[in-house]
Amino acid sequence: MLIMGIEKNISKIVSEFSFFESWEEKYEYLIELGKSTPPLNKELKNDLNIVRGCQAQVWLICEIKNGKLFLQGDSDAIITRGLVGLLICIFNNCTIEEVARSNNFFLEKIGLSKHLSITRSNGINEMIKKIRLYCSNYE
Amino acid sequence: MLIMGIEKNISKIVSEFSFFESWEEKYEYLIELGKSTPPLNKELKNDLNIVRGCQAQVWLICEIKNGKLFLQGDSDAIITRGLVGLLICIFNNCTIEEVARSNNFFLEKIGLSKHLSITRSNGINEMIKKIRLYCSNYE
Amino acid sequence: MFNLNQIRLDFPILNSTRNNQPLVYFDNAATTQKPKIVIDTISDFYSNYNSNIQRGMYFLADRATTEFEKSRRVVRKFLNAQLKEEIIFTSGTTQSINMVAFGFLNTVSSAGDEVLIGEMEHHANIVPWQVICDKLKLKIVTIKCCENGKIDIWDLKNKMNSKVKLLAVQQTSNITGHENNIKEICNLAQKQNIKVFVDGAQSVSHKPINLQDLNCDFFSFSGHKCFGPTGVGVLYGKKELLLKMEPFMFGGNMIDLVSFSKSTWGKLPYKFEAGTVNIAGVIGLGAALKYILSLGLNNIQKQEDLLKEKMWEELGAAKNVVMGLTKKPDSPIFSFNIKSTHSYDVGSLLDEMNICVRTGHLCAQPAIKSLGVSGFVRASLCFYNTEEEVSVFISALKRIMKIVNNGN
Amino acid sequence: MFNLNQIRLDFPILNSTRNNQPLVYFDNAATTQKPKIVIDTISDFYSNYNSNIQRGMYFLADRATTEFEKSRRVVRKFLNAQLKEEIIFTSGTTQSINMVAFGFLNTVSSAGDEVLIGEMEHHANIVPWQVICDKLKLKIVTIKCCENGKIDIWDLKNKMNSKVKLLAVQQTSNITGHENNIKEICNLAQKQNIKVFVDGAQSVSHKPINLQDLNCDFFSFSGHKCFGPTGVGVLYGKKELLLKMEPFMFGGNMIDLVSFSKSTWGKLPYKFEAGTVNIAGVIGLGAALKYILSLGLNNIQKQEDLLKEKMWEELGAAKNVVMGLTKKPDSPIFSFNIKSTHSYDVGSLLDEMNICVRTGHLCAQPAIKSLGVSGFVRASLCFYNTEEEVSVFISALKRIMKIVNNGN
Ligand SMILES: Cc1ncc(COP(=O)(O)O)c(C=O)c1O
Ligand SMILES: Cc1ncc(COP(=O)(O)O)c(C=O)c1O
Repeated sequence: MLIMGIEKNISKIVSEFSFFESWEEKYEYLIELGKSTPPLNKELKNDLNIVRGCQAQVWLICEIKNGKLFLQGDSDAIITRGLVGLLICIFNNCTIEEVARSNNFFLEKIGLSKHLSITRSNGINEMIKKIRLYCSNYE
Repeated sequence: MLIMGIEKNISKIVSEFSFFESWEEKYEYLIELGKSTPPLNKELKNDLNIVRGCQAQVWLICEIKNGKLFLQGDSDAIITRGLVGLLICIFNNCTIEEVARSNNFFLEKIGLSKHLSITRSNGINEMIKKIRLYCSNYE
Repeated sequence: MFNLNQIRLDFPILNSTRNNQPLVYFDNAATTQKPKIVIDTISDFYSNYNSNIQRGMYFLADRATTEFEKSRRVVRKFLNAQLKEEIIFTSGTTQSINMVAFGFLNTVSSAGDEVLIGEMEHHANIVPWQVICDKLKLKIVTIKCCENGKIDIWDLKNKMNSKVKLLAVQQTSNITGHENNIKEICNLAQKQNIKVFVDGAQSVSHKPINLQDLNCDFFSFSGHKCFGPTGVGVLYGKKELLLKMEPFMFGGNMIDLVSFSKSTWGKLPYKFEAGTVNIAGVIGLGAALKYILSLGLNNIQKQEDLLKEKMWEELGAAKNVVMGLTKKPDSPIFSFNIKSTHSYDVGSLLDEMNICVRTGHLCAQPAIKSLGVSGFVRASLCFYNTEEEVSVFISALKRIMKIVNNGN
Repeated sequence: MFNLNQIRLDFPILNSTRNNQPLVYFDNAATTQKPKIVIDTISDFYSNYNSNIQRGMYFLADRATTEFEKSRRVVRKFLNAQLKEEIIFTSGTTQSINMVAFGFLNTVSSAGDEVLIGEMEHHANIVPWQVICDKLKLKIVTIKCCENGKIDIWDLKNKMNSKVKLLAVQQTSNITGHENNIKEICNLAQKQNIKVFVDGAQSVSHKPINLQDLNCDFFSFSGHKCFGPTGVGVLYGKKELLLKMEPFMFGGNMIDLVSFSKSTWGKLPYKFEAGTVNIAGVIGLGAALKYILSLGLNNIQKQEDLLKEKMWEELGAAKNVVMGLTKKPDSPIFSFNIKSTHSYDVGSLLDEMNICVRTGHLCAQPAIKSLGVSGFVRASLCFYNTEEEVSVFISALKRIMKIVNNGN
């Protein structure tokens, strides 16, 4: 089987997370990632791009160029912003087929599912759903 | 202290009940009492005389003659009819003061409270309430 | 294998005695007893992860929310509903019916329209419809029941017309134990665009329910009648109907946005779950349904059939017993009277022998009236009852006849 | 004597840990933890005398009914209401409010009339009034709150006039912990014949309530917020008003007579308790209130005052903490933000340290807006919390500030 872009991205992230010994370090990394994610322009933070079901506000923009996904996003909470950054690292530049067929296991692999799967309060599932839905509409 | 009519009646009933060794005997006595209680005329079984809160229908008529209570009553269930008979034995011919100041302890004394205090299904409390209320209105 | 002795050990109360007499609990149609797993699940929630749900960011809230939503999945599976969001948690059947009456009926009807109701329904499936029909100026038309206690299909067909917008009917009667053919009824109704509300309060504990097969529009039941906790129930509705339906209660959780100028409702199913719901109850209900599934509804039915046959035969053979109906029930629910004896007297004396039955109008005054009596003694059995208990019950009735007539 | 260590042993969950960190439960305004006596009371009901209530003739039903009605007496005493039948069991505060909104308001108002609501109310005390006012063509007028978070009495006086029929107001705010002077408010309102509905969801666990002294017309609270079970609550109403009020739900138990031509309602309080209510919940609530009374609300207040002082002082002294209000709360509820940090981030990181708080709009979007923020971190304490936990909490906040700003 061919190793796809998405799997490469995930294993890169997984290996980075594997260095962290405490939850603080993980969050510091996420926050770092959040701070380095380019912010969205104000006019893009609109109702069309909003992701529902998050306690913090999250905006996510998916675009397809040459059959590949390009993500942008932002949030008013820094951890959520970090999550957006994480999703960008994982999904950006992947083919729509890869994305549509991806699953959420990577969250478990990086030891974040436990911390981040808080039902309905945290939008990471909603974000991934939105991304996948977008791609499967193009398939 | 003077032994009042009501107390005499109660101790008579209590002593009768004390002979019974099983619940069957008690109920047989009650049923006997029910059968020997003169039935009410049909036209007296009206909404005015009905006692609410009983699963069986119960009618009760209170009258005062010379400051003394006279009770009549009926029910379509034979045990309830026995209870009406019991109340007649206890309250009939007693002064309104006695009745108004009486309490429900006699039920305990004859070992019936346990069997008959079933909340809201059994109207004995409602019956006694009605009797007492009637008398206290005359006091 | 269905090991009855083993199963009875699951229910703490079944092993109790009073005055040295074992408990014979034949009031299962009023409420069922609870297996230990349900009681323990509730204690576990309160002892180990009690918290409010859905808005908390912390571990306990996450766990409580997860278990709560797991129950929704269990209910969906139990009923074979299509979608999780079609399952709404309520406080019980009564609330479920009120929700549909006050939130849905007005979306499909206008003054002059009609609502059909079976004549044998429980008060809960009559009074809400009465009140809303009065408000909306709709007419209630009652459907006759056959001598077997089921909806008379001919009468139903006759009364279905374009004015009829909804039919409210029970699956199993709490008086006669007879079961309506819901699939056939829904089939007929759908042809005329009539929505069908099914009161499943008495069926869920006795037989498998397959909503996608029955194809009814709404279905409801109570937790406490299927081995679960009190204060919790379920309303199922087809998604497209729930989307149209207005909420019954307003408050926290069910909203999306609130301002003094305007508020908007949240998504399904939350739009119908205002305020803090019975979290422990919902989680306990999940445990109850899983328990039923673990026993197997087919096994349950087999055991209940045994009890039913024995009761039917022995009650029928007992002198002076007058059955409510002359046809054998579908579920082991038996309403009867002892000749010239009030149901109150029978109930009182049975209680002396630690036997629990219900007596009186059984929350269905019109049905009782239609059967021409003023009340019944009802013995309602379920899978944990035994054939021996049936024998004890029959002997008790004979003893009562003796006591009541002794004075004659 | 109030022995805190001993008392904490009454609450199984308080002695739990996660990742070797003890639980710090500061989300008591969302729901409180349950003492063992409440959990055991519920198990005891299900294990030993589970049955439906009020209609059964047998021993179990009698015992369940007796315990159920005992709870009503406990609630009456707890609130010092005048009459037992003024106490109605509901599924929670949210249902209680909906009942008054949909069953009572129309009996005292007509199109064009007004309803007053505090601007800091919980959604549950806003949305039902909005919906019914919209239906009845009444106007909602909001009452400003002072900078101490309480109803502005001047604004209230200004807005009271002969068109105003009802005022809906909370006793204690779930955001600021501030307490309105209900007695004064009722006094003012009564002079103008305005009925007062009091949302007591946040006050009952913190201070003695004396309804005959407060003299409000309606009062409600939830069991789960005062150490009792989920899915149960109370509505108190003055008898003469409850007699006028229409039932909110219809079904079994609440009726007197039912026929297809007409049905009539039962007596108070049963008229408002349709169907099988949360029997275990009601009995458990009785146990919870008895537990509170056994500790003594004065002792509870003393302990909470200690916690409040410490929190107020240390939170106030912490750099970068922005309090929701600049006045010390009446009950130990603290809403705040950490400068330039989203409440979501704070909540997530506190969870890592096994500290439970609520974050976000706290089910009171208009209130949050009126305070000029998009959300809060809310730490709500109660008597079983310790001063040590307050220290742990403050250190945790400082640690969070470091984590969040580290990358800067
Ligand atoms: C057929 C039927 N419908 C509705 C109900 C009402 O259920 P609940 O009291 O749990 O709301 C019952 C139970 O008494 C019933 O037997
Ligand atoms: C002030 C206030 N009112 C009403 C409610 C609603 O209570 P429940 O969700 O128990 O119905 C709450 C609880 O969130 C509250 O804090």
